[in-house]
Amino acid sequence: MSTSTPTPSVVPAKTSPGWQRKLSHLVGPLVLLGPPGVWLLLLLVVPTLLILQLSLIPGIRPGQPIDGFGLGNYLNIFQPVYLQVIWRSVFFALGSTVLTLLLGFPVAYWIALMAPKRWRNLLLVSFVLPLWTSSLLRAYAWITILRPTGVLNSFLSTLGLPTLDLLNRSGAVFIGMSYSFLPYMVLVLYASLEKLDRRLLEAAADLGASAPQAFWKVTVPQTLPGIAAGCLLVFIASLGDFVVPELLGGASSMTVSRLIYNQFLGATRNWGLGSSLSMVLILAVSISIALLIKYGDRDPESFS
Amino acid sequence: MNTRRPRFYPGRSPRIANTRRGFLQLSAAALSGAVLSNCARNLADVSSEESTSSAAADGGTLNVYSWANYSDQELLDSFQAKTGIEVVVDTYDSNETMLAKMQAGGGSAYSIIYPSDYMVTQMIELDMLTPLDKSRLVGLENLRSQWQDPVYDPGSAHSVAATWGTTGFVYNPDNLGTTLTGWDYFWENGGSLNRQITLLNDVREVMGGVLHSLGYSYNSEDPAELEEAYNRLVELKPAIANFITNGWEDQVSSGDVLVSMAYSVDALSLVEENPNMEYVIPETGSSLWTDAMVIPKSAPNPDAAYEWLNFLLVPENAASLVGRLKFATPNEVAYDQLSDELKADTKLFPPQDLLDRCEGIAPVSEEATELYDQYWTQLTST
Amino acid sequence: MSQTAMQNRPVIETDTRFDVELRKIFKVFNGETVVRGVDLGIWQGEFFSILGPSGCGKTTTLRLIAGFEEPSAGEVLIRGKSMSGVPAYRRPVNTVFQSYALFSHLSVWENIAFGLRIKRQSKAEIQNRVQEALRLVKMEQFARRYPAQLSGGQQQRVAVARALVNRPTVVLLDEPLGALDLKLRKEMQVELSTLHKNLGVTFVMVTHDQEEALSLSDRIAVMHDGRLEQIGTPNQIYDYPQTPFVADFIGDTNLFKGQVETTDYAMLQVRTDRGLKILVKPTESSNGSTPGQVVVSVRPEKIQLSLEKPSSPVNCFEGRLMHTMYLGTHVHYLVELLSGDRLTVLQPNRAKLAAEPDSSLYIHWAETDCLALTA
Amino acid sequence: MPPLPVNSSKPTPKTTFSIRASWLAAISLAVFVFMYLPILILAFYSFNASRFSATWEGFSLRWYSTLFNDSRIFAALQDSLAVAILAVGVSAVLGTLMAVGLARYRFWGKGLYRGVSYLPLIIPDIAIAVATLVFLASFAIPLNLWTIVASHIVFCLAYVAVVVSTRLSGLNPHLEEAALDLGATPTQAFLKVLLPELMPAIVSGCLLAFVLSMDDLLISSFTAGGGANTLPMEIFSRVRTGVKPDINALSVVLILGSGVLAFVAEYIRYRGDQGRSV
Repeated sequence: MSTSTPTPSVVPAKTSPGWQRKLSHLVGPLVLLGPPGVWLLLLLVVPTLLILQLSLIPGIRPGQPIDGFGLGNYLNIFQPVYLQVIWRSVFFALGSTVLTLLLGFPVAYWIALMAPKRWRNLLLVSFVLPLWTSSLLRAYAWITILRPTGVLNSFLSTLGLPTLDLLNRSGAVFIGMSYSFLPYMVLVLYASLEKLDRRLLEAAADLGASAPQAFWKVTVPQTLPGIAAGCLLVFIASLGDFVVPELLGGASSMTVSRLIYNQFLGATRNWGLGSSLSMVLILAVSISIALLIKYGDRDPESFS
Repeated sequence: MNTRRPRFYPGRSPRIANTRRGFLQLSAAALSGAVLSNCARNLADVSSEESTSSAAADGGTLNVYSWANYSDQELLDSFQAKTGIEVVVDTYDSNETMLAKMQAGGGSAYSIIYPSDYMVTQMIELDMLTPLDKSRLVGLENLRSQWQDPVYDPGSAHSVAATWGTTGFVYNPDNLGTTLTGWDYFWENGGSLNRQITLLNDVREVMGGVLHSLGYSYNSEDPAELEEAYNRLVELKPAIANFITNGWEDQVSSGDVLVSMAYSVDALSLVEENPNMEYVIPETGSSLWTDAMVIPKSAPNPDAAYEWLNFLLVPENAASLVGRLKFATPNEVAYDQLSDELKADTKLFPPQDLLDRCEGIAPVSEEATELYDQYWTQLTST
Repeated sequence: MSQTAMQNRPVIETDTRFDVELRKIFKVFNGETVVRGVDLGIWQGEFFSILGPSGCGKTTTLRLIAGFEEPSAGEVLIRGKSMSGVPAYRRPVNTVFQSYALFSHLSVWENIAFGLRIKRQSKAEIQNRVQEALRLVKMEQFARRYPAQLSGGQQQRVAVARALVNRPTVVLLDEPLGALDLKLRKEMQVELSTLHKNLGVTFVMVTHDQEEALSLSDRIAVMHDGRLEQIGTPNQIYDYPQTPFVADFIGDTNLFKGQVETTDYAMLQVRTDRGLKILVKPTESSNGSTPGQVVVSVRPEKIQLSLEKPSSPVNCFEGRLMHTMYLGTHVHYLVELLSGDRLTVLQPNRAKLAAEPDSSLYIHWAETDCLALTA
Repeated sequence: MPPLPVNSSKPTPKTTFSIRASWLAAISLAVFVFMYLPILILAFYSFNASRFSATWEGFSLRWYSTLFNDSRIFAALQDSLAVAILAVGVSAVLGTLMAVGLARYRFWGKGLYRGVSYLPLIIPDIAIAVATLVFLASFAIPLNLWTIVASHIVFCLAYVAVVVSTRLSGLNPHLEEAALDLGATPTQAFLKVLLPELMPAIVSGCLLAFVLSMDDLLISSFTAGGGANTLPMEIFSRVRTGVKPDINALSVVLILGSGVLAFVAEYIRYRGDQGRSV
């Protein structure tokens, strides 16, 4: 750079009056956050408030008079039939969570810590790849496999083994849900295991821990936040899942989301009950997420 | 791939009649102010609101909302050839879904809908249907008299009957190993039918069928009779794979299930495709239903809708549908034009003595409806 | 940058030798005052450093000059022009960020050309100037690389080139070498210094590294707690700190709190809180010439050690050797005086002191080798 | 589950390690098979001549020709693509604005705003679908393709914003200042620096949102009307109403399509990660 260059010209702007500056401070947030905010307000917040309101009108159906406000819909949920449905949904969700954890942990462990390093990304991507395909078609694939005259039974009978009757019962729901949500579990566990400091395991071994001891006393506590996050993710996803129980569950596998669906697009059209069930679902999920955020970032030591 | 859910008689009328005023007053008095009263008003009164806001009002297209196999490409092509109107068909799989969609504002594009009998009544009471201008209809007199003045729509003021049928069972005699005659078989062989049958996803059809098999009315309101029927169904529950109105075709064809409860239209289509299958109307009788064509108040193109109605009232057009889609036509002139083979098809046109044993589904009291719903929820949710 | 070219711009009521002038600048963030009344002028062509511990407000001061923040009170002038209301992108200054803030989606060449392109310079002009800037920072062969493909030192050069290529009136450097390892830092210090000398443009650097500030700067402003403690040449700052904070912060020092007992224009006598009597010869810049609370500062390297009692009793105290640490060229001693004060003493390695740990010894220093600072 | 084998002074025999490793690898392989088996079976049966049977009755492209002659499927695909492209397009803009806004400004109620923006990620679809239906019904908004788009924007927006936020938090906070410093106006700084820097995240967020939008059944079902019918809705009604094997063929086509998309997305993410370190 030469030493005889002209200096850049400076054009000092006139000082804007205070209110104008204040206004200009508002412009940025409004431009950036206004449109998405309005969208979320209109199509998320207001609708949620509306179903909250509907849920407070006992037994409201479209085209019916309002019987006044009350908690009738929520009390209705405590009928044994609905409690059973809720319990079944929770049961499906819990079972699927446990299954995905059992299946997902070895895979995540293997990919994160044992597989050749340059293959890791590829392995992870290819494991998650089925997530990108239509969830309906994946559930449908399980119908093809599990139906009484399906692939599994053809295979079993070719081998001379007794056939299995799996479709249209809880087992099929567990299989379908675990299949659907396993990639999520593996992704979350992988992220957690990848961060695991191997030197801790060396330290544990150095201090005399056997391999299983090191696993239970170091690996698991260290990755506990990840395990918790993965489990919660799968639990929430399977709690709200509609497709798998609908397609694989059969006559005796009514879940909350199917029940809600029936209240709006099915025969009973009890919008009040449907709304209260939705509110319960939203609250349950929001609370568990809030709990995870509150306690999830804790030091792993505090879990052990 | 057929879907339908029919009834013969207006249903649930007491619950629907007193809608709008009460809704508005109460909601206005309630805390919610504008939004909820708006909500309430619209939930009760969507139909008249949306006619102004509908899209696709150009004369060139007719949007039809119907059961899945109520039209085929041949029909649409010949309609377009004759009238120049392009038809777009969307399908629903239950009357309730259709009603929910219409009430939620999702039906504003449709000028023709195919509700079942009781749903016609319900939609009339909800003030959703255009009264038909009879002077614009040609050939209404060709319908059998019972459909010129049906119970569900006196004087055919709002609807034109399109097809009728029965409810029964589809099965493969080879797979079942015997001939099915009625409901009783299921209880006699319940133990061996582990999730081997599918029933319709319809409370009145299933409960009614069982009631009928017990010798009661399809439309019983007697709590004791209802409980008996419910208990029979609970007993049968292990044998039930699923409650589905559609989708049983593959399962019963492949042998995944042994018997499926079905509407005659769907069942006969399958039987035609797969001659091993058989459709049976329980010998004690079943339900008789009608699906009708209506023009919703929100119809963006009522002129084209009248063209459609008139086109299907032409006996030749109605008759050709009988062969292709297994429509039992309510059109007497069209029936007369059918081949003898079709006329003699006792599955499609059951003999009069069997029809006499059948019964249309009639409305029941509000208390009974509650009871039906309660039993149904318990049955499907456990 | 030419000193004459600047003269033809209208200038208001200021010392025309100032490139940057801060007038009673205050900055309040969320009720917390980060900069308190900073008042300084930076001369044209000067290498000026703002030095202080983290959180002292030095970076905020720099950002006020750059225009990323507006002062809550006071005024920033550049070349005599008020910068109030002038946004960052209209100020004739360019910044080298601590973390470089290179645009990772642009190549080195494009990063450097960014400012010129924004100003819609001609293609040929851009080509020439970017090339020149690349040559200046010895990065010609890396022009096509992307920032992620460069080492930290190389990124630093690109950041400097990106600022210089626009020929700003003032180059602002925010901890420019903070992210580099020691060896690289030394190298880059030399290069920065050379660049500055060759270009003659005003550099304002913020750093917490006193050695860096002392070795590079023409003048240094020491900040503490949002306030300017002292402005001066490195020599002034080191040898004649004006406040106890500066004395303590710059280099190592031993501090004694005390009272001025007697004073005449030639000598101060201070009695420390622990009872030592220290004689201090006031200097021109020292402000401890009035009675009251003072802090006496003695640099470790100015203190002599001896096993024998020295001849002069001035500032001579008996103590005990606590600890010895060899630093190669120097030896570091920790001595506890009888008064209880602990002092650090730094001696060249050649004067071997044959003292055992815990043995008693004497320390002393000349009255001209210490300062009395108003507490 | 065995822990990581470590180099300790204890005699941890090499053999144990390899046995453990292979044991884990075997489980992983089995789970991989579990993941791909259903997809492979769909693909396999898409070439099967048989209509109902699970047994192989000869190779046939019949179902593919059925599929490609099925105008309903293509109309549904068209609707789905229209919805996804529109929703993702709008969400790309709104989601990016939101992420940048949330990162840049502090204001009263920001926590609430952020919380609401995360809601679509966690609330079950059925609840969103129901709420949207009730909302649209309450205001007598006629359902059509646009209502599907509007409701899809809600969750697409959230996904784009989350992905962009992650990238933003990894960016050098001074990039925009650097651009301003070099003479760019705030708008120029946004367009020429921040946006390009965020582009990998925007693209991968959009891909994610696109796939989710293409896969959504419930929200579309509740907000569709006026002749709008998305691919999942069509598939769902076909799966429920008895599937002809052309659905298998459709699965294969869709899986191949989304597989390509997935690899593009991963590649972009990978590239983004590579360029991030500054």
